[in-house]
Amino acid sequence: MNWNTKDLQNWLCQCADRMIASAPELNELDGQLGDGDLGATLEKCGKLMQDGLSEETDTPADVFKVCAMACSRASGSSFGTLMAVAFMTLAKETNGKNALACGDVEPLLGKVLEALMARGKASLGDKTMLDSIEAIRLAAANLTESAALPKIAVAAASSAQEEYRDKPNRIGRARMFAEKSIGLNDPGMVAVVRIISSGRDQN
Amino acid sequence: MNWNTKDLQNWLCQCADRMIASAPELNELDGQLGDGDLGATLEKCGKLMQDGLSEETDTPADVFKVCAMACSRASGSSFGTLMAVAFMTLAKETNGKNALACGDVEPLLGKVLEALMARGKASLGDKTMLDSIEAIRLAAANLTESAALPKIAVAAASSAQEEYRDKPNRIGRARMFAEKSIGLNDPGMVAVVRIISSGRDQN
Amino acid sequence: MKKLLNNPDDYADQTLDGLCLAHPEFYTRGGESGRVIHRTGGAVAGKVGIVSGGGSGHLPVFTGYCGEGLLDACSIGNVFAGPSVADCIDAMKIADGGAGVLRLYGNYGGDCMNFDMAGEMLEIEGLESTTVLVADDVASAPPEEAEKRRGVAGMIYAFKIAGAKASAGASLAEVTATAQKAADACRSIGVALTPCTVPEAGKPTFEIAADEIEMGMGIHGEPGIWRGKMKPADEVAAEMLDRLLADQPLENGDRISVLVNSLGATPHEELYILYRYLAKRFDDLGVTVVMPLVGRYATSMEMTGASLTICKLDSELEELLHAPANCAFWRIG
Amino acid sequence: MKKLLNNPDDYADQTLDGLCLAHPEFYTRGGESGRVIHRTGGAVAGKVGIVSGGGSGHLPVFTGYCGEGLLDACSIGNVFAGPSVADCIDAMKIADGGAGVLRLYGNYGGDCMNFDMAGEMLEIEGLESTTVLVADDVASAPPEEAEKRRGVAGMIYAFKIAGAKASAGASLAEVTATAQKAADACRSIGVALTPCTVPEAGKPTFEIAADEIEMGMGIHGEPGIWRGKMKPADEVAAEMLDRLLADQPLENGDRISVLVNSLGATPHEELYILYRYLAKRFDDLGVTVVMPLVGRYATSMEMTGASLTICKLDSELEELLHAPANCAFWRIG
Ligand SMILES: Nc1ncnc2c1ncn2[C@@H]1O[C@H](COP(=O)(O)OP(=O)(O)O)[C@@H](O)[C@H]1O
Ligand SMILES: Nc1ncnc2c1ncn2[C@@H]1O[C@H](COP(=O)(O)OP(=O)(O)O)[C@@H](O)[C@H]1O
Ligand SMILES: [Mg+2]
Ligand SMILES: [Mg+2]
Ligand SMILES: [Mg+2]
Ligand SMILES: [Mg+2]
Repeated sequence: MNWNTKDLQNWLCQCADRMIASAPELNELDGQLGDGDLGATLEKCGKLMQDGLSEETDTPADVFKVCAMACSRASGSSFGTLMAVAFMTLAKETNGKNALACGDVEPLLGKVLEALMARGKASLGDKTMLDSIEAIRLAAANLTESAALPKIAVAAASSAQEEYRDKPNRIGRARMFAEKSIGLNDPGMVAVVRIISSGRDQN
Repeated sequence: MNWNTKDLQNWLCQCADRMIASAPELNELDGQLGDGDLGATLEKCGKLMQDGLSEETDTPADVFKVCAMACSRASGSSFGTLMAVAFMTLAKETNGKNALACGDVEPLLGKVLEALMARGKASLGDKTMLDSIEAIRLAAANLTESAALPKIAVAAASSAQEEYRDKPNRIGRARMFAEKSIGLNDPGMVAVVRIISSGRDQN
Repeated sequence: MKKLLNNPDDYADQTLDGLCLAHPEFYTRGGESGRVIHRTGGAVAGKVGIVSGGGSGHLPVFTGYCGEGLLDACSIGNVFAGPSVADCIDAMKIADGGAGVLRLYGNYGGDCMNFDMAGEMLEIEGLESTTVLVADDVASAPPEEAEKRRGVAGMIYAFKIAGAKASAGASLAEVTATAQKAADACRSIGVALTPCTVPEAGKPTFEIAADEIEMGMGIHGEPGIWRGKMKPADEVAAEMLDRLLADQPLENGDRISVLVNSLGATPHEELYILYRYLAKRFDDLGVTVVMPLVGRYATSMEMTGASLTICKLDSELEELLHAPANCAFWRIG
Repeated sequence: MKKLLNNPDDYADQTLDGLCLAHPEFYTRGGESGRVIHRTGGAVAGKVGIVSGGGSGHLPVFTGYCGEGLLDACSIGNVFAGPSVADCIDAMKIADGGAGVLRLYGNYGGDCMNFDMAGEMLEIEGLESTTVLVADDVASAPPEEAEKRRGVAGMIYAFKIAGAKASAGASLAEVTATAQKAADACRSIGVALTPCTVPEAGKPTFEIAADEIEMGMGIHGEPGIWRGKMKPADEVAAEMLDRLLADQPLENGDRISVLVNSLGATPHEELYILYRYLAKRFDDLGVTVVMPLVGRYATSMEMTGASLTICKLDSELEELLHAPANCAFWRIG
């Protein structure tokens, strides 16, 4: 089974809802090591995405472009920009397609990671949202059933978050408190889990 | 008996010593209501007076002029300037005399008070050093024996200080805290007592 | 005491040293005690000299305003303490270009005594001089006793306008009259949030609770009109403006200059937040604001708070306000 | 939180409103979000545009330096938070006079991402642009990792010099090369005494004991080199200077400019006390100081502390530093 434009639009609308809903928790988390604005950033991104997604769109690339534009207007905080970069990459890479297939997920996430690393200058292992995406990419490598993706992705992102909890942050604001960050979840990694988790996925 | 130039010079040197010696106490006192610089001001005046008085001088007017110049260089605080004004007035009023007599004291202090009031815009009763000088002036009205002056003056200044303690300050920095000043000695009035008191006078 | 200083007793002198080292083209130390700062180059022959002075700790006031089209010399005391009579004498001598000297300074008892005495002593030597006191702080006395008011940030308008008048070649009487008109045109009020520390004292000048402010407090911590809970900036600005307007009403068509001044620590950001509100109010009143000044023009070291000054202009004052002036802290034209 | 503000969320916007109301001859708000401040009058046709940007709370940085011979536009985030990609795009479009745009800003991860992304997005539309990062804070990384250093007060030299080069009609490549040379010529270090409060957060960015200072702390409270007891100003200045000299040695005959900058609350008096010491040291080294700057050029609201920047000059940089420039906070020529 494939994801068509409408499927993506619906899914991203749900993600936007969850971005808004998890704002207080993520502000709090980011406040422990960073500047406490991750939730506010996601809330703004979520609202602007909803605005953008309320218009008709033709192709998956258009859907991603709308989200990229929304996130680029959201705020100057890293996570918003990284989301904009990710969506922009997806828009470029899906140009010309009418739907995405299971086999597209892993290579697309690879391209997204490349773009995020080029833009943000972080590496895998730095304890950032990159490590969550990498975990999802690996888990999605043998994906054959599109309906299975959410569950697989949440499981992968959650275990990455667990795995990195006791490591130090090596980039971003939290790097300044590298020692203090040991034992604390990276806010961006938690954000990834929240954004992709529906109540159902988490069961 | 009279006071000649030498007598005045010696007496003012002793005053200068006492100005320096009482500095800590007067800083403390001034600090309770004012800016805590009365002692420092007197110390500076005292030192500059000693410098000036170490040179030979011919007449009482010259002695007073030296002291006026010393005090005008001391600092910007009120008491130093008021002393400069007082000495300048004495210099003007004693011009041409070779010695001062008992009968000169009361009218000279009257002139000094006039000048201080013109310059400082305070009135008698405002709880300032003016009230101490006025008390001395009154006590010196019937002076016939020059050796008696110190004792009379200290007694007069001390009782003025007592009398005003429970009144509010009506001028200068302490005016800002008029209510708080009730029950506290005016630092300038205490200064007058200290400057003119030798150990002997106080008995 | 969290200050970048050496021996507290050297605070004023080391400040003046640094000022003159950093800006030798503007400032030079002079006077027997070194407590006079004057325009580099000294008195301008034939020009009325203008001297000011007071305590240290108020930069750019006073010394910072020595310069072309501004002041000629200042006598400077320790922090919040006046200059000595001798320093005032030296400042006047240095500022004297042969056309007389105006003493233009804030209305504080001690400073008045010292400047007056200096004036009288120089009179004997034949130096003609006059006095204009700046008494702009409406919080320090009611209108009936306006002559008792303290001088605060409004003095910078008086400096600017008197300086321009003197530069234009006016006589001592004319400069004095115009300086008096400028001083009379100014009304100010301050609000303090946190105190500052006089270095020699080592502890804060006053205490104020963490959630309180004091409306009308003086620049040395003199008691104000009320002390109470912190309020939104717009309410603070409204009260300040209303109090100034009550003292000096403005009407449609009036022209004013406005100074939103930080007492030290309050950042430019907050001054602009205040100005934003005030600009709207002036607009509603039909009053035109000329050359608004927003920044640190008269401070109390690291005190937190702000003052508002309105200078009501007539055509002479407005023209003189725009005349060229130049010092390290203020440049016009 | 002792600040003169209204709703903390409106802090940045109300500041920008006040800035533009007070100085309409210099500053105008623009961009879809209103978070771009540009020179009134817009892009200068045929001139290379220069944009900068970053968080609010650093006035005069960044917006205050829009003006003739300086920057053309800035994109501005909330306090200590970067501008959005969209604001960066808008700033670049507004600054574009047809000769390309230089992005000149401090080296902070988020800002780099956003400006780079904006640049790439506009490249597609045919707008040519380049980047120069200011990374002058020696406390933030060792010399081997100099490219990781944060940008602090040194950026104002880069603004001034790049602005002068662009005004002189240089090409984008030339302006970029000169801006890079200026950025490379700067070394800075800061010392913090007390924190500041981000309005939206409502509590101080960091805590520091009453008798302690932190050498090398960043302008947002980033950890420094050491934290310890307060020291005399001359010792603090000596350490700051020595650390800068260790990174960029100076020798007899060198020409430099020096910026002694207040982080906000530290008053001019203390800056001059520091400068007094530094001037002597430069004199002893045989180094000539050109146009020393002492004041508030790059702040963190009401943070107490100071930074020292040395900009080592060659003849080109020195000439450009002296070229005319004009904004509400800085005027040369
Ligand atoms: N350079 C980077 N590359 C990848 N991820 C990053 C980077 N910087 C920050 N992140 C992620 O973003 C999260 C913080 O997001 P946000 O609060 O928006 O950033 P900021 O520090 O700019 O306020 C971090 O927890 C981390 O997962
Ligand atoms: N205007 C005045 N007239 C007369 N005496 C005054 C006046 N002002 C102050 N004094 C006296 O001087 C004393 C304070 O002296 P000092 O500390 O030198 O003054 P300041 O308040 O300028 O620091 C007061 O206690 C008072 O006795
Ligand atoms: Mg954050
Ligand atoms: Mg952020
Ligand atoms: Mg006193
Ligand atoms: Mg005093």
